[in-house]
Amino acid sequence: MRQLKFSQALNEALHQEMERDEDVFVLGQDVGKMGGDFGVTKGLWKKYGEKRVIDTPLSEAAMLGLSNGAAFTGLRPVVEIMFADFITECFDQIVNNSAKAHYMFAGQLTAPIVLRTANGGGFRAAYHHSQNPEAWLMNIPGITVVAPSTPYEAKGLLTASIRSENPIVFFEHKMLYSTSGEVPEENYELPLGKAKVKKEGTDVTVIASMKMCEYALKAAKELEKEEISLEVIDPRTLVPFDKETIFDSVAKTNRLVVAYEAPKTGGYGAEIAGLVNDEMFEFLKAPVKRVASLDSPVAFSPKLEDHILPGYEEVLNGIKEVIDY
Amino acid sequence: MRQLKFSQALNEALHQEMERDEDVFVLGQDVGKMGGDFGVTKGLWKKYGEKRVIDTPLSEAAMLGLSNGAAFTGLRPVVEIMFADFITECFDQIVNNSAKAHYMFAGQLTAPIVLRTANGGGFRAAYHHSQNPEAWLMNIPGITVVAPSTPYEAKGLLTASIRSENPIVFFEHKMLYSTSGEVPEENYELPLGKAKVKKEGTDVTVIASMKMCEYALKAAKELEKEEISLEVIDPRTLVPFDKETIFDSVAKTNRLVVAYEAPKTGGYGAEIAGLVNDEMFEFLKAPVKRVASLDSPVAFSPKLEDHILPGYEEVLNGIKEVIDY
Amino acid sequence: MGLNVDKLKQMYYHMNLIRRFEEKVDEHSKKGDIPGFIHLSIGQEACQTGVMHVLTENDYKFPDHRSHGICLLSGSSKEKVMAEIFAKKTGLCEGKGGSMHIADVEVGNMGNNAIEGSITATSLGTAYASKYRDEDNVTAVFIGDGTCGRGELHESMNMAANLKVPLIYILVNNGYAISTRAEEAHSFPEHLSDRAAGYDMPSEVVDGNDVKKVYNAMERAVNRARNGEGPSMIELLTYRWQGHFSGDPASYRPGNEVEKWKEEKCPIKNLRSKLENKGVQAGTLDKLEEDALKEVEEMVEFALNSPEPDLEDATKYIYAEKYESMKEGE
Amino acid sequence: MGLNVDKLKQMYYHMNLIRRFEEKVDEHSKKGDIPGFIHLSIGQEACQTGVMHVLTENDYKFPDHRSHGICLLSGSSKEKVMAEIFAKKTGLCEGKGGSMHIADVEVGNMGNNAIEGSITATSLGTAYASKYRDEDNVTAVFIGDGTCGRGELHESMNMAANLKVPLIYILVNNGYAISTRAEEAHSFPEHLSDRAAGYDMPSEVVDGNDVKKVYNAMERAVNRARNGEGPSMIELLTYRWQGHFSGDPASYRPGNEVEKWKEEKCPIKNLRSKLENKGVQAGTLDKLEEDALKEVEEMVEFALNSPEPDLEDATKYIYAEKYESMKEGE
Ligand SMILES: Cc1ncc(C[n+]2csc(CCOP(=O)(O)OP(=O)(O)O)c2C)c(N)n1
Ligand SMILES: Cc1ncc(C[n+]2csc(CCOP(=O)(O)OP(=O)(O)O)c2C)c(N)n1
Ligand SMILES: [Mg+2]
Ligand SMILES: [Mg+2]
Repeated sequence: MRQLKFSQALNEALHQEMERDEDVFVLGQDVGKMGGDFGVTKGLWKKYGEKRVIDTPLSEAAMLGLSNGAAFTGLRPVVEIMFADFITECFDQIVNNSAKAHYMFAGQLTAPIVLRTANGGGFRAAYHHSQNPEAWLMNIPGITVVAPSTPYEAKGLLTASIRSENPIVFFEHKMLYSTSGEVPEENYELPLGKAKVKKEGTDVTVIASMKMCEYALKAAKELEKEEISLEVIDPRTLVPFDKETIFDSVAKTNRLVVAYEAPKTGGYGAEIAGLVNDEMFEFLKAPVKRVASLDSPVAFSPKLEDHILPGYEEVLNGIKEVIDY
Repeated sequence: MRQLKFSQALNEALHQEMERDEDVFVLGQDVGKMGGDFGVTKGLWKKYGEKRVIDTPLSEAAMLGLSNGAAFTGLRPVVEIMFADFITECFDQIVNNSAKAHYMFAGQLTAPIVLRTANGGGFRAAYHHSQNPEAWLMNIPGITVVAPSTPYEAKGLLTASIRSENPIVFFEHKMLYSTSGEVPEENYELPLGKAKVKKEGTDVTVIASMKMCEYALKAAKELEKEEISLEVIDPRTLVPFDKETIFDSVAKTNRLVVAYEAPKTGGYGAEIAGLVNDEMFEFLKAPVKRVASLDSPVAFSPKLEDHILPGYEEVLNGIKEVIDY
Repeated sequence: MGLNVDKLKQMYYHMNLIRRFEEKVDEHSKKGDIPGFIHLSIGQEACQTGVMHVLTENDYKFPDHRSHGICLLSGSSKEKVMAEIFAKKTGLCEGKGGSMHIADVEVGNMGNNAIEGSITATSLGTAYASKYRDEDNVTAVFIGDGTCGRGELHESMNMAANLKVPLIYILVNNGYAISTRAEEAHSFPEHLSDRAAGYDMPSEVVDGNDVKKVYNAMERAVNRARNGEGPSMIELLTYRWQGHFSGDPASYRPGNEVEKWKEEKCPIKNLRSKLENKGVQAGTLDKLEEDALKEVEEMVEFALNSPEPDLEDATKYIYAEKYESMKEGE
Repeated sequence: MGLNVDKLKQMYYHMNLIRRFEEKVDEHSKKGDIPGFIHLSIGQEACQTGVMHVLTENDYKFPDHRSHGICLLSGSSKEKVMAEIFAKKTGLCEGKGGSMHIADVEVGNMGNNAIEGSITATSLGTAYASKYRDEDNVTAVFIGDGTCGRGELHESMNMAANLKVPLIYILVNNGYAISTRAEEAHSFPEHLSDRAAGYDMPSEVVDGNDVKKVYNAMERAVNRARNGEGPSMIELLTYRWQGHFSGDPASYRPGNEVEKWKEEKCPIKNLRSKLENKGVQAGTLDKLEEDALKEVEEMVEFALNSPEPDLEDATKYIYAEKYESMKEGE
């Protein structure tokens, strides 16, 4: 099948959805003429004009506000926040408006926005261009957080997100943009709220999304040599996540590793560890291991950054620890 | 000993610290002439004048910015954000500036600010005046989150927070403001980063802060009748929290309940459950039970609000569940 | 469209309706029938009435926290407005919203939001939607003087003017943000709305206690917006008679400031004398006042007699669309 | 303080120093010696030089993301500026900060921050500290035209003017925010800085490629601030010759726009011909240029030869004060 880059897959989803539904429009800094900082919105402005592709000023709060208000009327805004670190600038609109509007107005309106944003480290850009802020969004009922790890999923999940009635924060790990993979040409949706077993196995379950998923799959290959069988699950939707798939897997393997790139304390894996402890207590033969970043900001120096962030080695070692427990 | 209300204890801490150290100043909406929305800054403006007590406009981001910048020069700003829900409006300054400044500039400056804010439900004020946003702050290395549960602690912890070199978010549960308790007249500090065993016990550990601590202590009394002995721990500092005290207790009781008022998923207790699962796995005789809010926004109707938020009954039942496991 | 006597009489009725509504809400808030805290608009009825008479149910409205009058005049079932404030199942938002979060999307009330100023950002979106769909409805967003401190207002005005969307900022300047006077915490040349010029946006300052002037200024702004000439700001100078919320003693206000406003600038008295000058009988006006009271009393009856929400609805509407993996109730 | 020839020669040296610095940084960024992405100020040297020559080490400076020139002229050890950009242990922030997060508190460089506009809020605090302590130092904060979209700027200007703090907004208008021209995404009357009037704040627009004009405007603003007359904004009209970051092809720029600016408005050529007109020998000026290059080459040497940070420092400085309960390294 045809190969596309992750960023091209996202771009194709946008093209196809804008073609399919004229209520879909795109806004963000430099998404028009320039096609986006990472090229994800290329060609849209030329094809659909400035009504449907808005180059905004540096006004993250207003960009989200505009998106929410337009969504309230039934439009389908896709708003690009250039780096995920900048959601701090529009956090109120996400938390107090997008996530709550449907509930507080008793279902009278929905906020079907998609906030696309580039997260993650490894880009050598330090504190304000490297964070993985999914944990900030985990304690906010009403929000959906989606995070693809391959070009195929990037296209299918973005398509589903645009079509969803829910407000969605869509993370694009910036170190994945140039990865390649098979992507069908026709448009398609992948289910939201559903995890994907990327590799079946029997000995240890590894939950890993985005960049971490690659490490987990690599570790699975490596450990096969030692006849250890990993089950690798990509949650795909981080919030609300698919408990069933996780529970089924842990019921089988009795061992769980959660890998995530954000700081360990209070991160994504905390909830999974807490939940599995609670609901799968009798199944666990070892404590749930979290492989994550040091509890530190992301320093500029590549040497320090690589030390702070979890890589393949850390994932592999974390898995071994759980096996050896 | 003399009794003070929670809000008066806070007020006394501010008076004494402003008296002691002329670098301490206060800013916020209506903190001056009016003495604050909950009366916590009463009398300061009259005594210290508008240089040290600033009535600000509705500009949460600038208020935090001003605080950070002033703190960089060695001043000690105490900034009141009227309701904790509004930290969404200054989230960038907290996350990307207060929390990181010391680290990213390699220790050249510190951001010794105290952000005081009223959190929590039960006030019948719904979505934007009721949240418990501590979980939003748990994945941000560098920040300290403090939360007293009695007037005595309110004064001692606020005093310590003002004197600390670290940026601190200080939660004041709004349903505690009018509770009373013994408070010494002289100024005193209570240690940050240190949990407090509020009641010793042997059968179940209950971790509970702010309003939940009251419920836990009440449950302890109730269960004494059934000869069940609870150990109640108030973390006092939610981030970074005192693992040792918690681990010591769980080593003894082998059973843990974490009670918190925020939505259950991704809340404060997720990290504690995850951590205890990881480091105290062999000690646990039952899964860590989390008693928390439903995963829902806080509705306006008191009937619904009371249903959504955890109360004494829920705490008691949660504890019984762990005992009966 | 001129303001003939009939229209003015209708406005007179509406201003009385708001006044009575607020008085009743104040009463029942203090009695404990209404949960939470409540912001009243007594003294500001001309602002709400003048503005709302220009708008239709097709226009998008974003009320602020001092919202009751706006909700009442949007075209909603008025008793459902009252029931919402009483946290009843029969309320516009089934008792989930309350005074600070009332929407009625059918009639273009897009909901208020208790994070002050955030609706200035949200309202960009409905205004953009009108432009997007080439419809001629406009969006009106209400803010107070204190709310002018918020960064979102700046972002909104800059984008609104750049995108030339049909958005009208109704700046209800009642002189105070809780206890803080506008000039104590803000810096501006003569008027707060002079800032509109910095965005190349027209603005007007009018007496907010003169319903005709409010109406006319609003009409000009709406006409500009409907003609594709973009956003504007109108600043309405007024005063709230009560404290910030029902029960606030408002001791921060100097001497006889309130009394002066009550005596010299009551928007209802003001309109009444105008109508009398135009030859409307005192009896006719008295009758309108009585009718208003009666209508409000019926709303209170309705609210008091309505049931509370059902517990099983507590977790309804959290997600607009449920995922397959979600269990019931989530 | 006038601008005599000696001072102008010093400025000439500094502008060359910045130019050479940026060229070297560009080179080593493209080579891969410098991690991350880098924003260059070639073409904008007069803005940075003119402003910095008015300020002293006691004044607080908040550079923006296009910061190198500001850092160089703050009084810091210049090789440590370079080493920081190279992520070296010998850098001003021990390699932890990099181009977008360089501070040198000793000389009043309070650090830049890669969340555009957030320093407009932070800078309120240092300016307030000067007022608080009754000191006569001022704060200068740098922002670009694109950053004028941020709500924090509005909040900052409103509060700064209300509190009358000694804060100067240096609006470096180079016409673009990445690919987006100011007039494409913003709405303003003639100039972006005209908005200052809405806060009752003085502003000036000057040719940002004429270092004398920049200096003089800055001097006026600083004098106002030191005299307790509060904040002002100066808008410097200029142009960046490079793309947004080192490596950006900048194909969004029309035709020969860059060439025109290079030929007609080079700030260095401009000052050179002024100095020559004042009788300074070409040889003297050439020598200054050579010296600048040499100085920069030494900085690069220093940076290249410096060690990387130590791994054990990765978790240093997370908390300024450690709690008893913390284990080592946390
Ligand atoms: C972002 C935010 N900050 C602060 C508050 C608390 N608050 C509610 S109303 C108000 C005063 C608003 O004043 P103004 O805009 O003049 O409206 P008014 O109450 O006078 O009608 C304040 C400070 C809030 N709700 N939201
Ligand atoms: C809050 C925020 N939004 C967006 C960005 C991404 N970004 C970095 S620089 C820039 C353009 C800034 O333009 P301008 O202020 O004119 O400065 P210039 O680059 O022209 O010097 C953008 C959009 C950011 N860093 N921070
Ligand atoms: Mg007001
Ligand atoms: Mg620019």
